[in-house]
Amino acid sequence: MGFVDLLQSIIPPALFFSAPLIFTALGGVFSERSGVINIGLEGLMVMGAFVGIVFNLTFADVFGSWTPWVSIIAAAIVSAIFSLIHAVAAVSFRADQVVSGVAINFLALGLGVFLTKQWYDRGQTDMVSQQFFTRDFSLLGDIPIIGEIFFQGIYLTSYLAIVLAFVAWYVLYKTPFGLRLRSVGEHPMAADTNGINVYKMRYVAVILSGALGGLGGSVFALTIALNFSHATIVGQGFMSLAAVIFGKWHPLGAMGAALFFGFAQSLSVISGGVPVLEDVPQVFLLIAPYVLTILALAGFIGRAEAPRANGEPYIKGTR
Amino acid sequence: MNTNRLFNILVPLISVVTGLLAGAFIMLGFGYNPITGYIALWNGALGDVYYFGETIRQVTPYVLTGLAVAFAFRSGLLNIGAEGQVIVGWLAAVWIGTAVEAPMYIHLPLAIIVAALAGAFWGFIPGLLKASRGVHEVIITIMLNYTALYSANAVVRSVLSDNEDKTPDVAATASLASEWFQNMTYFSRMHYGIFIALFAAVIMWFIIERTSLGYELKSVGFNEYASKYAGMSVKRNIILSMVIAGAFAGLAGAMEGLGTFGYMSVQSGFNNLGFDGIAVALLGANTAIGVVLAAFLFGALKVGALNMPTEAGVPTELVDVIIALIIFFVASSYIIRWVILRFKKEEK
Amino acid sequence: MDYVVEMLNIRKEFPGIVANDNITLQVKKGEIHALLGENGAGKSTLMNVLFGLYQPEKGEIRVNEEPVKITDPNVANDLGIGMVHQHFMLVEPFTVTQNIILGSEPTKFGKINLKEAEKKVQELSDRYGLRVDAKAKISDISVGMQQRVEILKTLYRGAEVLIFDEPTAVLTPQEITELMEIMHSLTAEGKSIILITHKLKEIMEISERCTVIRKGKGIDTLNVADTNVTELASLMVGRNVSFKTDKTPAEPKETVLKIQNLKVRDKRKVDMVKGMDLEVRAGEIVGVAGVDGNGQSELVEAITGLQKSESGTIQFNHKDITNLSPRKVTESGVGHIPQDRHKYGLVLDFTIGENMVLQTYYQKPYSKYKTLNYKEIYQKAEGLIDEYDVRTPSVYTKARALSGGNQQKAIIGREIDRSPDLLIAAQPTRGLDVGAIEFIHHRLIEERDKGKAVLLISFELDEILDLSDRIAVMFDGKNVAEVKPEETDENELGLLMAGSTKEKAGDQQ
Amino acid sequence: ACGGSDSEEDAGSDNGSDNESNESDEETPEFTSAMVTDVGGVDDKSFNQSAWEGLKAWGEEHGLEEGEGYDYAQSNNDSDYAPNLNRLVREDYNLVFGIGYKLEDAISEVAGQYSDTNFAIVDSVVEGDNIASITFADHEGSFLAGVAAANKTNTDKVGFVGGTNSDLINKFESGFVAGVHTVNPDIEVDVQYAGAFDAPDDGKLIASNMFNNDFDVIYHASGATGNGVFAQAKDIKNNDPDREVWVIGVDRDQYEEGQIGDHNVTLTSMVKRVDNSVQQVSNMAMDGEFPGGEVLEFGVEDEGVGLADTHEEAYTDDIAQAVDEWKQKIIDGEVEVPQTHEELDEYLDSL
Ligand SMILES: Nc1ncnc2c1ncn2[C@@H]1O[C@H](COP(=O)(O)OP(=O)(O)OP(=O)(O)O)[C@@H](O)[C@H]1O
Ligand SMILES: Nc1ncnc2c1ncn2[C@@H]1O[C@H](COP(=O)(O)OP(=O)(O)OP(=O)(O)O)[C@@H](O)[C@H]1O
Ligand SMILES: [Mg+2]
Ligand SMILES: [Mg+2]
Repeated sequence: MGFVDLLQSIIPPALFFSAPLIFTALGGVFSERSGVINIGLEGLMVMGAFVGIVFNLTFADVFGSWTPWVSIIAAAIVSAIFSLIHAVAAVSFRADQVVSGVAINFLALGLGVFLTKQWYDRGQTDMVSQQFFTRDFSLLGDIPIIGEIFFQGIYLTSYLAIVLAFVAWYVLYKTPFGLRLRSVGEHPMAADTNGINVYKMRYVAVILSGALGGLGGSVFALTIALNFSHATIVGQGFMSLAAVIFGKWHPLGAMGAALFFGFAQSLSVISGGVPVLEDVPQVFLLIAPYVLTILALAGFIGRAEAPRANGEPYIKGTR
Repeated sequence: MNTNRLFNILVPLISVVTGLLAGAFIMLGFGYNPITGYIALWNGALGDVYYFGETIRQVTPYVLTGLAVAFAFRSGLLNIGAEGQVIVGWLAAVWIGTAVEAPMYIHLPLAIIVAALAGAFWGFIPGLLKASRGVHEVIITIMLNYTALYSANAVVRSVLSDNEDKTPDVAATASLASEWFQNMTYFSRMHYGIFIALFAAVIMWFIIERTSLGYELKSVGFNEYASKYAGMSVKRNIILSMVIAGAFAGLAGAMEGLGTFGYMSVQSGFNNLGFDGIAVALLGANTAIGVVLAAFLFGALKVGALNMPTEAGVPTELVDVIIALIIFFVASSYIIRWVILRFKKEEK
Repeated sequence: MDYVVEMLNIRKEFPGIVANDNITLQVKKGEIHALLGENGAGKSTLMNVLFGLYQPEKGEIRVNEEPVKITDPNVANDLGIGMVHQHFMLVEPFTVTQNIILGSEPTKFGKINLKEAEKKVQELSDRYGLRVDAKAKISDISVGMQQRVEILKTLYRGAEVLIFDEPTAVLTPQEITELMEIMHSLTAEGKSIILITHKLKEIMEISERCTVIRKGKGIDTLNVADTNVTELASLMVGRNVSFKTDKTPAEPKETVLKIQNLKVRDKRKVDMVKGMDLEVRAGEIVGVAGVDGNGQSELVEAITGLQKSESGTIQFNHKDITNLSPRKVTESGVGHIPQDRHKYGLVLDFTIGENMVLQTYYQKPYSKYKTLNYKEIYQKAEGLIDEYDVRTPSVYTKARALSGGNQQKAIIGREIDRSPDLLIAAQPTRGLDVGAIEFIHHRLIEERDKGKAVLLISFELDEILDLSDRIAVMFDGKNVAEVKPEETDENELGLLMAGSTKEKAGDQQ
Repeated sequence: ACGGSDSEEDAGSDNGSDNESNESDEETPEFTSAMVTDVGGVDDKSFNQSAWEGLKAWGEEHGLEEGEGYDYAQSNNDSDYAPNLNRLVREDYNLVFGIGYKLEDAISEVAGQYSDTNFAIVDSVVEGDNIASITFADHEGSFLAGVAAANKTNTDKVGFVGGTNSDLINKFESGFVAGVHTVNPDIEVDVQYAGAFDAPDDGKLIASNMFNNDFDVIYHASGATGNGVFAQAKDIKNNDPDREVWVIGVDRDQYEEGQIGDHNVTLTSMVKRVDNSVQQVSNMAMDGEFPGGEVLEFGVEDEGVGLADTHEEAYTDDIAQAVDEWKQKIIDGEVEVPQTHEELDEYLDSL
């Protein structure tokens, strides 16, 4: 296989694998930047996948080929509402945020499968008829080499994810909203004395993470799994969380990390055709993303500092 | 002092009751009879000695993973990695159980100890990285969970078996299975491991509450600067804490490998013993006794749930929802305390 | 007379305690009004009420004669009330400008207009002579500048009334002088200031009127011109207080601590101690005077093993203890009252009892075969809290629940009780009221009289002058001068601390 | 619930006396049968579902009621198998099926404990006088799938996607490769294992790579991982309806999964009639002819495995004819379909 062919068989799959991780990781960035740890990303993705699929199955006739788009919006909205539970627990009830996140994971999966059984009378749904499809981008796709690699057979959602990462960066670092959100995660009392409503900011951030997690889950379901069951989302949320930390709580960093994971995953599957990798036992390629992440954290970005107030409930009037 | 102790008992209790109530409302909402549902749950968990035995069988690893999370928690570390530590412990136990030939008094302890060591090693990695490089233990343990899962699968398939989905059974000399328990409980898989789990709980209590090591671990958990000032080695304590936590989880793996199953099979995903351990630790307020009680509750819920579809038509997932809600309520203990205080005030 | 701010009969309760009980505070336009009271008297609480952080149970607040409800800091800002908090409210990874505009950011098409904001901040800073770099990161600037950023924050929001909660506790003498000038320039522009401080001298020096509160109750409001330090102090504590610490001349004996050509870097790998020499002998108190950031913290950390030194030697009782671990240093007989009691001094979530054995828990009788003996531990703690007058409900109370003064007394008790040959006391009285200060000073002198060596590091020149038998001035990581307290004064010390040589400093006298 | 102390004896007798008194107005069925699913559940659109359909059909055939005469217990976890089997035994079912090879240990253990109850395991062989082992000639069916694939491919490149690289799935692989090469030894066969049965993302990645490299027919034996294979094929079809990409489904007719607009990418499916086998064994047991200790292999001969012909347009008469030809040869014993890698190598050498 030539190098370009190789890239062409690795990069488009890497992009579609990464997109759900990017969405979800951005959600994680918002939440953690505001000081709320979100281990519940996995659960938010589960909820997103569940809603995305159920909505798609129910309204495929109504929305036609727009169904997947409407479905991911619906999933984002419902997951945002669902994430309120985490917000209430973590922000208002001063719960241990990690634990509340773990509970979110249990709850989403329990509810998702429970409701699937109620509504479909079995443990998994049918396959959707209106999924996302890849497309070739007419002009860009014609560019030699680059066009083939980056603009042919790509999901629009992959680009949406990347664009959203830049939007998130802009919002967090260039707008008053972003400045306030970050201040709440670093020093909530300082923000409070500056007249910023810490609780409101944190609620908004967690709800955003719900919406983005919902997007991630539903995009995964509607591009890859095409149905919902207990095994639809298995670990993608945790991968996203890893991307958040690997990416140093920065939207573009998180995106980079998610792309890296996608690349590693893609490589591990495609390896069969790659001369050097052909003889490597598959297990090494399977664990490569995780081991590489560990090594990277240990070697290069060990000093990554979490937002200072991350994980601490803010209690008005104490320091 | 007294009110504090009262809260420590009341909060989990209220959480459990509220969680079960919420479960009842959900059942009502979907047209099930909650009473029938809970009777089915009860019967399936404690209805007769067989189910009781199965419940204890489930409680056994829960106690150990609960301890694994709670122990690390006490020194300020979040051990999300019990999941992976269980897997490597399980693998190690089965490895020794199948590969070594020795009389029982050597074989069984050896298998158990090696499982604990394997888990300890899996805890050592994040501990070391946290101590020496300041890397957040949560992310490392998550990564190690997947590493353990895939590696163990590969080992099971290509080292411990001849390209099969499971290993051979461990030798009888390395088995925790107890004919005595089985006869008593009509062939439940309850095994001697429960004694190991309870003993481990005593060990945790003793270390944390009674030893200078426990004092150091707690101190480091609360304030590493002050601990350093006081002459403690923060790094050593972080590593030690993760190592001991990992050993507990590794033991949980041994319970599965030498007790419940007697072999290890290729696993398509996590068995959730580690994640459930977080719930157990939390409900148990990260204390040894609390962990034992919480493990019992969750074990009973999980085993009893299996009986709900057959006897009451309720999907088993309802129990997952209930467990999730219980975790929420315990985590949000602040609000429960607040409510209790309000009631107390009004009484006066 | 016009009052800009009036707080009438304010009552504020916390669970189990009345922090403010019927307090009245009236501030005139253009005045500096001091608020005085012991630790825990309720000063911060009262100011937090005024600033909208707490809601009072009873009472009325008027601003410019109008009754107002200050429901949150936004309202306070709108009313022209700004607060410079005791603990700075600054977001460290942000720049000065970002901190100042936070919450009221100028925007252009939804984007923060940082350029314009920086310009405005710089202008404001220049106008009041605050000398702040608008683009610097908070984590990179000195404590003094951080405080000026806090002041800028209030000015940026158009504050007419500024509250300063213990602004001088963290400042060097020079910075304090500067702050006072800034305060004057503020009042000159018609702004009013409420100043909380424990330093009576400062009150006498700068404020027009003073309101004293004690145990949550308002005691009196006086014209500063008509009163004196002694009266203020006795109003505040409810009894007479002596200021001059009585002590006999020192009788220094053999050398206990000998530091030679020590070099230490801080955590960011910047040289902080650059060739320090220092000797402390048994039976004397050596005070290290110096402006914050001249290497004092690193010096203490190097002696106690918390920080590795690059070169040089530290000898203790004729043994080399350079780069030993904190435990080894402690065991060899060094006691350390750390500068930051919350960070280093205590494990706030441990009980008082557990905190009392923080360095000795592993030794007999507290531990045997690595097993703790809680009976012994709490017995010991009981003894210490009695002896050192630590006011706490019990030894089983979490350290967190104690007031700053009592926490400090607990630490001092613990350190002195181990009867170390060398006691290092870093900022031992920071933020404490006069009663507590008096107690702690007595204890330090007692140690000296028992023949122990005491190394005192303080930014408070009064304290240095009062306690020390010998003063070492630390500037730019070196011991630049050694003087006798009776042969010098604040002025000369201040100049030495700012880098003048002894000769020059003497000339200027 | 069951009484504790005498339940062991209860288990064997056809109807315990206390049962009768409890449900006096209902007639207790003479013979009852139940099954325990593996973690897939009775609605997995596959194996467990097929088994349950068979059991239901059997129940209806004999006028039994669900929950009385026939029932199932769902497993959520590997550790649930034994308690579920136990539960059903203790509810006095005469015959208990374990669906899937994952239950082999549990069946072996529980069957040893309750020697008076009959057990059957699907897709595995477990020894024991009261155990019937039901297996399928997956290799034979896969061989036919290979024949179909070889006849369909335009590029002379076909792919195989397996779940885990285990003996069971090797059987599928070997049969398939043998079938393809029997038709045309020059066809390239790419064999990939996803490593899991529930990794649609990996399935999709593998399929994407295969289709990119001009492989145009993929046979998957990988459970839910195959969903990813279908997803990728459908995506290609959607973008370019003229392009020929095909998926061969497994276990049951996966025609539905292949539907994309007006097109369908499912060429055929290798169907295993678990339902028939369950029904058949239940009837045998009911008639007192329980094949305890025996291994029943359901092959192409007795329609236990075969190809689905739902997609007539794609699964042309020519293909059907070729498949039928080879099917006959298998039945006649003219070809011995390889089941392992070693046998495959031998077989290919003999071609
Ligand atoms: N958030 C709070 N919750 C409960 N009690 C509080 C709280 N804040 C202050 N208190 C109590 O209110 C009283 C007054 O505290 P405050 O902080 O106002 O004192 P202060 O005069 O500012 O003391 P200091 O000089 O030490 O700063 C103290 O007894 C304290 O225990
Ligand atoms: N959440 C709280 N609950 C109870 N008491 C509190 C709380 N927060 C603060 N306090 C009390 O408020 C009082 C003053 O607190 P603060 O921390 O300001 O003390 P301080 O003397 O000013 O200490 P320092 O200035 O050295 O930090 C203390 O008595 C402390 O116990
Ligand atoms: Mg105060
Ligand atoms: Mg104070």
